[in-house]
Formats: sequence, C-alpha cells, structure tokens
Amino acid sequence: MGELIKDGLRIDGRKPDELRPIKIEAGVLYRADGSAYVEWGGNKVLAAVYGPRELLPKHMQDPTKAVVNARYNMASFSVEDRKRPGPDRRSIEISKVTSEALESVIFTELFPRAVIDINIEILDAEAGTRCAGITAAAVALADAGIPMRDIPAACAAGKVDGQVVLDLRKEEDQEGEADLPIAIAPRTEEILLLQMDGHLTYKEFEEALELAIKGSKYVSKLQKEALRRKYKKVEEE
Amino acid sequence: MGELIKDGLRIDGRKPDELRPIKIEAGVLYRADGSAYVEWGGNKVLAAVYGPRELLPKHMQDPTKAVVNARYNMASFSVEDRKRPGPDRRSIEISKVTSEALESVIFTELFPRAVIDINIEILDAEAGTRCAGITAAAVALADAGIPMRDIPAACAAGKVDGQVVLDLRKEEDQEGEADLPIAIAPRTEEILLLQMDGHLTYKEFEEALELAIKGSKYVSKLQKEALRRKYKKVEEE
Amino acid sequence: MGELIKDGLRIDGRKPDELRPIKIEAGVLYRADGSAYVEWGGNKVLAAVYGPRELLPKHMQDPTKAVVNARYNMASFSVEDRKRPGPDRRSIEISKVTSEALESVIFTELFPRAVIDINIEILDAEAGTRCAGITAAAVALADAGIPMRDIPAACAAGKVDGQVVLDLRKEEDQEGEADLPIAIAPRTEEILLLQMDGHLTYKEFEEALELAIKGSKYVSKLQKEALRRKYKKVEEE
Amino acid sequence: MDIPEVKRISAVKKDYLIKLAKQGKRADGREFDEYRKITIERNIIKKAEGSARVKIGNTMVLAGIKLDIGEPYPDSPEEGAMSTSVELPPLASPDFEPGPPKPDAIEIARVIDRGIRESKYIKLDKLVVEPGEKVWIVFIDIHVLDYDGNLFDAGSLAASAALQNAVIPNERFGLGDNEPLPVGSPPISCTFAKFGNAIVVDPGLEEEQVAEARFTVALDENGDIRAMQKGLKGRFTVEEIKNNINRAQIHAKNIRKLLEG
Amino acid sequence: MDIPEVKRISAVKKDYLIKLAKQGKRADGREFDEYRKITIERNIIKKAEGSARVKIGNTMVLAGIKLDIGEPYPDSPEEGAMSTSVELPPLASPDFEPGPPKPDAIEIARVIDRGIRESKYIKLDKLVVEPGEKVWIVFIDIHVLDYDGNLFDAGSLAASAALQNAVIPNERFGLGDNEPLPVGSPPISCTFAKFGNAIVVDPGLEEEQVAEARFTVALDENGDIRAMQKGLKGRFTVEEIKNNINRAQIHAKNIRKLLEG
Amino acid sequence: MDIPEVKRISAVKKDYLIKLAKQGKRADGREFDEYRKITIERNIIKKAEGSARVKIGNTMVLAGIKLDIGEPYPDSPEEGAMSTSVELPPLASPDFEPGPPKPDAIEIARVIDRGIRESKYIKLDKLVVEPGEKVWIVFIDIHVLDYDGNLFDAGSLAASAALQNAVIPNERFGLGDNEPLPVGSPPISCTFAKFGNAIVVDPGLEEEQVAEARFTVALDENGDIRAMQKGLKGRFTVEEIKNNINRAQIHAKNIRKLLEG
Repeated sequence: MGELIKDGLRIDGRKPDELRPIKIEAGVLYRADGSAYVEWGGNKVLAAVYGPRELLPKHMQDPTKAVVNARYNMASFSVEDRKRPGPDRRSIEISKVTSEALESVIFTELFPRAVIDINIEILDAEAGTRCAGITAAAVALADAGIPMRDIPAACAAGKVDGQVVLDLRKEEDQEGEADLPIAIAPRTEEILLLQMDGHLTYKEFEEALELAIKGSKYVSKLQKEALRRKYKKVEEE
Repeated sequence: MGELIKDGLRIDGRKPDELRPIKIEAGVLYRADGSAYVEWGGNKVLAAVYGPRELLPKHMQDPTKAVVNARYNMASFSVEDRKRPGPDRRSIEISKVTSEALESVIFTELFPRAVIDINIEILDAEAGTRCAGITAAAVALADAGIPMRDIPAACAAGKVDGQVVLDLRKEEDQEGEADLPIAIAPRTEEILLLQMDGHLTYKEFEEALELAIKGSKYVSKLQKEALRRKYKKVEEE
Repeated sequence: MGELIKDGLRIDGRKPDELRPIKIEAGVLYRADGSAYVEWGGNKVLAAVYGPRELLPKHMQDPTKAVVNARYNMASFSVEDRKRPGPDRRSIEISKVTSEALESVIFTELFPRAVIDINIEILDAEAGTRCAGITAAAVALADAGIPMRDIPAACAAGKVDGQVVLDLRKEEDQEGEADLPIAIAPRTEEILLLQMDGHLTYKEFEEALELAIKGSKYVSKLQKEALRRKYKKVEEE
Repeated sequence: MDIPEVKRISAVKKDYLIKLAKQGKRADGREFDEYRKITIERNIIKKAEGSARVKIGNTMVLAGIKLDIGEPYPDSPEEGAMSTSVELPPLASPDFEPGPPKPDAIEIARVIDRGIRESKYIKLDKLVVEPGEKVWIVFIDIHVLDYDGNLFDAGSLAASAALQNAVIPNERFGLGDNEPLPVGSPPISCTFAKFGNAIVVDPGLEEEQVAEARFTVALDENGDIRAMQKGLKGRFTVEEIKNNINRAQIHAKNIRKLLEG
Repeated sequence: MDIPEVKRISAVKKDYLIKLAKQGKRADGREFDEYRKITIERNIIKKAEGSARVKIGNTMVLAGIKLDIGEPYPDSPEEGAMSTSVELPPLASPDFEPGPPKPDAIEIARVIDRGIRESKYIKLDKLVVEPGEKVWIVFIDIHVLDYDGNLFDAGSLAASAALQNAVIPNERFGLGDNEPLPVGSPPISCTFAKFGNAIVVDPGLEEEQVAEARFTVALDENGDIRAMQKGLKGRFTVEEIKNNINRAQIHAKNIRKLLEG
Repeated sequence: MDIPEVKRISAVKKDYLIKLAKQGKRADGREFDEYRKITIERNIIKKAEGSARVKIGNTMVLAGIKLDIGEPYPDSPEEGAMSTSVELPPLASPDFEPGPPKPDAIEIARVIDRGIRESKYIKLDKLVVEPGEKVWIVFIDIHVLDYDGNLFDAGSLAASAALQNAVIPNERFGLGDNEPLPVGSPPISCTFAKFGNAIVVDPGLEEEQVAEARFTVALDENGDIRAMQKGLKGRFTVEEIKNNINRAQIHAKNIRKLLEG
C-alpha cells in the first residue's frame, strides 16, 4: 500500500483519471477487409476483419443472421515468459466476451448465413490488452464497412492503493485491488462488456464504472479521429 | 496370501459368494430421456440415455439400424489421485465393450439412421465400476423406453487368496489373483460382456463364471425392482 | 576432420561415389493396391499405395485432378530413442515434399475427384530415410499401375571431411558438413525434390548434385529390375 | 450453433416469455426476484477431499475437491494454488457433447474461479508444504449432472459448499493427520438474465435460451463485489447493472444463510 | 462406420459365409479349427532392442521393443514398467486412417498387454536400476503392416517373439554390457469369431467383417487362463465360451511350439 | 484445397501471368530479377528480447525473439538450443485458418531454421549457463501479419534482423546484466517461383498461386550455400537450379547490405 500512488500521482506520473498514451491507426493491412492498429501504453495490438462472407461448413450457418467470430490471440513473444502458440483458457474466454460485445452493435440480420471474422493479435502486452483489442477491432469493423449501430469503445478502471483509478498499467494490475474492464456503445452509454475481479464496495464500483465510461468515451473520440484520417487519406489518394 | 480371507470371511465381513450392498434408482434425472443411479459398495454411478434421435453428421448414419454409443467417464474427483478430465485408454476400451454389450439386446433395427447415446458417469469409484455402469445403463435404457429383448445385468467374480469370490472390492481387486467382469442377458444367461485378467485354472474359471452369473441374476432382480418402484411412483403421481 | 575418410575410403569401406547396398522388392503387401520394400544400408522401408479412389469428404475433392497424398511415418522402434507415435514436424515436412515430388510425375488429371494415398513406413532408420522412402513409394506407384511419365528415383550426396561423397550413412550425416537429398525423373534428369542443409561452396554443390543424380540413376536401374522381377513372377504364376 | 427448426421454436418461445414478462410473470410462476428451490448435500463422494451436490430447481451440479502437491507459481512461492474446471458431460443435457471444454464451460469455470480467488475464500497462504518448493494445489471440479439453467450460481454454490467441508489429505501423502482445508468466507454468486425489458434472477433453461444478456456478480460477506461478468450479445444500461447488484445483495444474504446455516 | 454399399455387400457375404459354415466349411477351405500358416521372423530391426515379424496367412505384423529408463509407478517402486501399443497405419488396409489410435487399436493393445502382464512374461522385478528411483520401461510397439484378419493373435505372437530375444540396452545408457531381457514363459493368444451358429478359430478378414461376436483367450504354459476378452455385439452361451477355451488350449500348445521351438 | 470457382479464376490468372512472362514482364511491372521494396524496422516489441518487422512489398512479417533457460540436448551438452516457428494467423490472409501449424507453416519454419542453424548465425556454444545442465534456448517466433507472397524470404529476413539486436535477458533470470545475443553473419534467403518457362525472384501472392515450382536458397556472407529447398509439384532442370543459385548470389548481396547497413 502506498507504493503505487504518491502525492496523488501514479508510478508513471499519471493522475488517477488519466489514460495512458493511445495511438490508433485505421486501415493498416493490405489483405484484410478492414484493419486497425492500436498502441495503448505498452500494448501493441493489430485487428483485422474479414467478411461478411459465406460461413462454411454450411451446417454452421445461421439462416437469420451473420455469425460474429472474434479471435483474441497473444503472439508468443508479446509477454515476459514466452507463451506457447495456440489458445489458452484465458484467450478463449476473452474471445467469447469480445465476440458478444461486438455482435451487440453489428446489424447481423443483414447478412444471413454469413460470418464476420475479427482477428485480434496482441503483439506487445502490458495490461489492458482486451480493451485495446476491442478498441482496435471496432475500428477495423468500421474500416471494413460493416454496418453498426455504434462503434464500441473500451476502457478499464480499477482500484489501486485504495483509490479508484483509470486504465491500469502492469504494476497496478498485478498489485492493485481491482480491475473493471468495460466496453460501451458510446452514443447510448450502454454496457456491451463488463468483467471485474478484485474487491470493490458498491460505492467504489459506481465510481469506477463512471470513470471507465468516461475513459471509453475519450477512446471513442480517438477511434473516430483515426477513421476520419483514414477516409481523408483515401480521398486524397 | 491369507490376508484377504480370514475364517471364510472377507475383509468387509462378506462371505465368498456375497455381493456388496447395492442400491438402484430409476428415473433420477430431469433432462435425460431415461436415467438411473446405482450405489454399489463404494461406487456411485449415474447413467443417462438420450435417443433414439437422428445421428449427425448424416454420413455417420447406418441406414439399417440405430448406432449404440455408450460413453463411460470417470469424474476427476472419483479416484484417489485426481484424474485429468477426458477419455484415457481404459475409458475408451470400457466404452467400447459396454456399447457392444448393450447393443446386443437393443432392437436397433427399429431405428434406422438414429443414435442411442448412453452416458455413464462414475462419480465415486471403488472397484467394479464397469459392472455398476452397465447395470445403471441398462436401467436407464429401460427407463427411456428403448425396446430391448432383455435388460442386461452385470457382475464380477474373481479370485482372492486362492479362492473364487463374488464382486471384488478395492483391496481384493488390487491384491487378488483374478477379476472376471461379465454382463448377461438374464433370461437366457447369454454372455454379453466378458473380460478377465489374472490367473485362473480352467476349473476356477468355471466356478467363477457360475458365481458371476448368479451375482448378475441377483443384480437383475434389483434392477427390475427399481424400475417397478419408478413406474409405481409415476402412476401414483 | 580426417576421421570419416581414411586413405580415400569411408568408415564402412565405401569409395566416395559408392552407394550402400540396396535391395528393392515390388509387390510385397496383400492388401495394398501397390507396394514395395526397400533395404538401403541400415534402412528398412515399406511403401503402400491405395487408389486412385474417391476422395472423401467431397469438399476436399479437386474436380480437375487427383490429389496425391504421401504420408511418411517412422515406426516408434525405428530409431535409437523410441519415437512417440504420430507425426512430428520433421515427418510433416518430409510428407509434404514427398507428395509434391511424386505428384510431379503422376498423370493426376486422369483421375478428377480422386485421391492417391501413398504410405511410407520407416521400420529401421539409418540416415537417408526420405530418399529410401521416395524410392520405395515410386516402385509402389508403378506396382499399383498408376500412370506416370517416369518413375522417380532418389539419392543423397553430401560433404564429409571436406570431400563430396555419395549417400551418407549415419555417422557421416551427423558429423559431416552437408547433406543434399534429391529425387529426379530419371529419363529427363529433372529435379523433383531437392533439399540441402550444411555448407557447400557453389563448386561443391555442382559436384554433389552431379553425384546425387548419378546415384539416383543407379537407384532407378534397381527399381526397374525389381518391377521386372515382380512382373515375371506374376506371369509365371 | 442453432439449426433452423430450433430457431423457429425459440422465436415463438421468446415472444411468449417476453409477453409474460410484460405482465410481471415468468413461465414457471416465479417472481422476477425469486430463486428456484435450492438444496445442498455435502460429503457425498468418498474419494474426494470434499464434495457437494447442489440443486437449483431441476439443475443439479456436483462439485468435488481434490488436493495434490506441486510446485508453487514463481510469483507466489509462499502460496498454494487453485484450479477450477467445469465439465458439461453429455449426461446432463441433449445439447452437451463430449470433448475438451467448450468456451461456455471455460467461461463458467473462470467466473466461478474469480469469485473464489478474489474473495480469498481458500487461504492459499496456509497451503505451503515447503516454502518455494512444495505447495498444495486445490482442484475444484464442477461436474454438471442435470442442466436446467443457471450453472454459474449452481456451480459456484457447489464449489463453495464442497470447499467448506474439505480436508487436506496429509495422510495420503505421509504428512501426518488430515486437517480441515483452511477457508474464510465464501463468495455468493448471483445471476440475472435479460429478455425484452425484463431482468430476472436465477434464469431457468428456457429463459437462458431466449436471454439477450446475462449478468453475474459474486459478493462477499459484506456485500462487496469480488467478481462480475456480463455475457451474451445484449446490452445493459448503467442503471440496470446497478439494480442487478442491489438485487443480488439481497439474494446473496439468503443463499449465504443456506450455505452457512 | 459402414456406408450403405459396403453394408449391402457385407450382407451378401455374410449369408454366403453362414451358408458355407452350415456345411462345416470356410471360404478359404480351412477347417473351423485350423489356423492359417504362421511364420515368425526375429531380430529384423537393428534399432530395436528386440523385434519380430509374424505372418498369419496374409496378415503381417511387426513388433518392436524399445527400452528406456524412467521412474517406477508409486505403487510398485521395485518393479520396471511396460507399455503396449498397437498402430494401425493406413499402409496396412484401405480402411485404416491416420491419427491417434482408434478404440479398435486400443482394445487390441490392452488385451495383448493383459496377456503379457498377467502371465508375468516380462520379469518386471528384475528391471530395477535404482530401487524407487529408476527402472526400465519396456515399450512394446506393434505395427500392423498387412491386415487380413486376427490382429489379436498376430499382435500377441509378434510381441511375445520380439520380447523373447530382446536385450537390455545397458551400453547405450552407460550401464555396462547389454544383457538379455529377463522373460519367463509367454502367453499364447487364441481368437474365435462367431457368425450364424459357427465359431471358427483365427478369423480371416471376411470372417471378421461378418462376425457377430469375438472371443480371445490368453493361456499360459499350463493352459491356465491369464486374460480373456469377448467383443462385438453378439452373444455367447456359457457352453460356447467353455468350448472356446477348450479348443484354445489345443491351439495354444501348437503355437507355443512354433514360438519356443 | 481449392474449390472449383477458385480453380477457374486461377486458371485464367495463370494463363495471363504466363503470357506476360513470355514477354519478359510481370503483373506488377517488375523485372524477373527484381525484389519488391524491402523495409526493416527493429526493436519494436518491448516484451521480446529482440524483434523486427520486415515488409517486402505488401507482405509484412514480425519476428520476435524470446530466450528461456532449459536443458541442453543430450548430444550437445555444451551448446544452447534454438527453435523456429512460423504462425500464419487468420489476421494475415482470408485463407489462413486458426489451429495448429499446417504443413505450409512448418515447411517455412524448418527451411528458415536450417538457414540460421547451418550458417551458425547464433553462436550456440556461447549460450551455456551451466555446462550439461542449463543452457539458453532461443525461440524465434515469426508472426505473419499481412500475406502477399514470399514468406520464406520475409520470414528469414525478419528472423535475422530480430536476432541481430537481441539481448540475453540475464537480469530477468538473476544472472547479472543483460548482454547482446552473440551472433555471427546472417544467412540471406532468396526465393524463386517458376510458372511456364519463367523463373522470377520474390514471387508475389498471385505468382505464388500459379507457380508450379518454388526454390529457396540461403547463402552465407561468402555466397556459399547453407540451405536449399525445392517446393511444389513442378520440376526444375539442373541448369535452372544452378541459374537460381547464381541469381540468388547477386540478390543476397543487396539484401545483406540492407540488413547490415
């Protein structure tokens, strides 16, 4: 206690409600139908979207809507101790909640029998990869022209040294008291994803949720700027 | 030698031709088409039957009859040292011989292209789980209303301290000289399953087989009582 | 250095351009459509061909030609330290380049939607198994009556103690400086397979390639003799 | 993945359940804030270090605890370890298939695990055999026996009850007499399903099948939050989430009485 | 699983074989109690510690023995270990597929393993390197090369012959000179197939394809029973089982002569 | 495996590319002996001990180096070890599927591995921590990010560049200060594709799709050959192979400048 926040500032000098530096770029890949690159603190994340395209084998198809299939994957060199390639239980869970969060804004009923594949590769990991991944995936979906009711944005809040803070970095995640990653539809502030582990009183939770929503809305602004830069660049070409 | 039988009695006080206490209950599960619960000595076994239902994918179907697919599985906490979930070689073999033993009494030709799934979960294991499993599965099949020419019953005999005995318990199985699990069609006394490992002279085998058949027929009585109790209960409701 | 070649002779007394003893027999299996057995130095290799037959599942079919599917497998007892059953990365690579080398001579366009399965089992391994395997597979293909523009033959050259030599044996492979396995279409001397690891100057490579082709052509002679013996035997029966 | 016919039935069922919900009703006659009957039976598996069978309505779940000795994690050399897994065997539902755990089972296991871990229910610091070398590993295996909805709460409750009466099997490992597994206060899990505008607690199978969104919260003895998980492709407003937690705080107290009673 | 056309052919074939059997005949002219020609070749794989190729008619099986050093099982610290596996590579039959062992291969391996283990053919108590720490593990790998029926007997015989001349590879492990693997008297496996009312020994491929029931017994040098396995969905009467064993006792003597001769 | 429609398009494309090639042209305007633009960025992954992103035209590949401590191989107790793998994630191409590495990825990884290993680029003899007991294992993970042809050269170049600036993470293992990974001179890989009678260097995606044969050679600083691999079902004459190597020797010099520049 008392190690992670000193004089109101966090170990990297941030204020409690301050995000790490975030950089978003849309349309970074040649082959993908849509793509985005996100640097978020020490995280480097690439997302690519393929589809809508026919889902095969056919017996997997849903005749009423497109299947949304997000796959979160960590590169083996993205973490301190080399990760064996392939999905572990953590990746499988994140892939599931990410798929669900993104599907909630996609007009899937426009594409019966189709699949929309969303691939998220964590290239460098430093706490908060699932929020960075969803943020990148949302931009990639927009870049691919997938019709959505809103562009999801994600951000985590947490508790460190007894204080609610925004966007935990590695040491805060490991030694802190709680982590609350969320994803929202920025226009309506509806919750698309919410997970939490740690220890929060109800009051702290209210505070943390409010902070995470504020962070998500700021992230949303950056997403839209990235998409605008991309469109502008395309127009200029 | 001489440790497992003293003064003609076994370590749990049973006579050589005496079964462990057996309790059978039919129709114990809500979702399954048929089910049964068996306590047999220290064994606790649950069996559920689903089907007949269409076998998918279609290329697995047999156009002349139903496929019978029994799956024997040990819960990871059912044994002394935790078992990793998933089938091991022993489970695969038991599933195979159990499927064959049960198929031999089912009128499969009535259900072309169908599958009858039989799931046997060993929840607590103490020697003799395959016989307890077949016994439970047979009751579950009857409970599911699957047409059978007879209701199979199973029981093992073995050799301990040089003597042929019925229904080995754990210490007898581990330190004894032979184990002979069988399953029979009680009406005709035909052999549906027979496995054996250990050391039996031909004479001992004859004696053990006779004992195992006697045991199976007693088990058969308990199965029918359980089914009668179930029907009665249903009628009363 | 200087350990593997003495007085111009290799550790097993061979001259630099001399092959190990090779024995080829065609048509050795009852079930296979074509088969061959090859002993090559300490290697013992069996190859079996099945097909052309319909490729299933159907969505794997190529409507314009047969798929050629070679599978190289080492028996677990074929090597010093027992090999776990199943394909490892080395076997997968060898299976791939072998499939490609053999496909290059087969008139696959005659058999649309079909598969030609080629199974190569290494029963005893002592350096050079991939060449022995291709050599056996080619004879098995001919034995199965698969139409080919030529019967591939394989052989390796290498470098040992600074000298280019033909057909490395185990010690030469492990302590030598380079290994260059090739497969050719003997009539045209075209290269169907070529792999190399080690260290060769361009000049050494030219020399080694020439030697490997010479070796392959001698192997080709043995293959044809084996097939002739087989046909003769069949005629006599 | 759903096949067409199932889809159609499900659409009809959904309309029906939503219509009922508009009248404040549920298909089985329960209130929105009413759990089905919960029963807990303990110590039923002899081979396990601890066990409990929990029924919530027709849902039946069996949790078994096994302990083994292993190496500690490098970053917590002075602590035992725990591992939670959920099996959905084909015995429990016509829709379960054999094979390695599907994403559904993994999600349930991980949410239950977080509830137990974050509430520090198992006193891992008391599970050291030789510091830095040998610690106890607690395996929590949740075996679903009959699936009629709400596996998050049934699984969590079974795990908690099984841990409550578990022993450290010192004897089997030649380490002296068995002793009780040191535990604190269990987390209580409470799950909600949303369909239409209704949010109901303890969803039954049909309610789960039509649900657009799911929310689970694990609360400690003080009503503080230890784990949360939103699931499915639907959305919650902030108010709905807060309401869920407030409702859960009441349910958790009742379930805690059952568990500790 | 069979596809329709195969089914139909198989029904015709079955009728034919049953008709023949009623006249006391088999399709290949053998008596009910006649094995096909058996040949045994030993020591053919240099890299293996022991090996044997067995042919029974057109069925050909190669067994190879490898030894490695490992830890003993906790419940038998003073004994070596053994492991038996059967490979059914696509080389040996158009119906075999690559991939991990199917139930068929596992059943054959486990029945052969029980015969060897229960007859105490390998003297495991003489395979201890350091008591409780290091023992020899004997890997028996049975590789089917040509499948024309009766893999139980061919595999068992190949395993027995390969073990008979195997060595302990002390040299490779820096433990002194190689020495013969200590073995006792091998089990002899004898397999029967039943179709219609006929029960024949050493079933060929076609007989296996139409068989309703299968019975294997492994006998020791005294004719005592060490392992048995009934297979397939057919039934045997008690008399049939007893007859099988009596018939097997005669066959086993002849096969034993081949093996030990 | 190709599906019919893809086949047809591919046949048209093939005709077109072969026709162009007869006129000495390539679809993207390059000469037969012209690489696409190559860029190398280094040290971009903080968590990796070394990293490099290489673009060849639109193909983009990221290589990351991780080191761990493990046991040496029994036959080289005084040497560290290396392991190369290639991931083809579905992110990089609509044709890549998730799951364990397919034969394609394995072949690329093994050819790159041989180039590095045989040119003794990593000085494995300097990676011993405790002789015979503990050595460094160098994991080279090549992650394809955008697939537009020629992964052999892009992957090899990324691996070489990533190794060039990698460190031994002594600090993380409590072994003192980090130090540069000891490396020698890197291998340069050069890949050709043959379609019709044309053989072009650095094939793009479409050229790879129509290619009948592929040839890769890895050259050391002296232009000597360290690894070669012919791929696909087409054939090369001896002269073509020799020409490929001669052409590669020129390309390799240029690429080496880029890498070492």
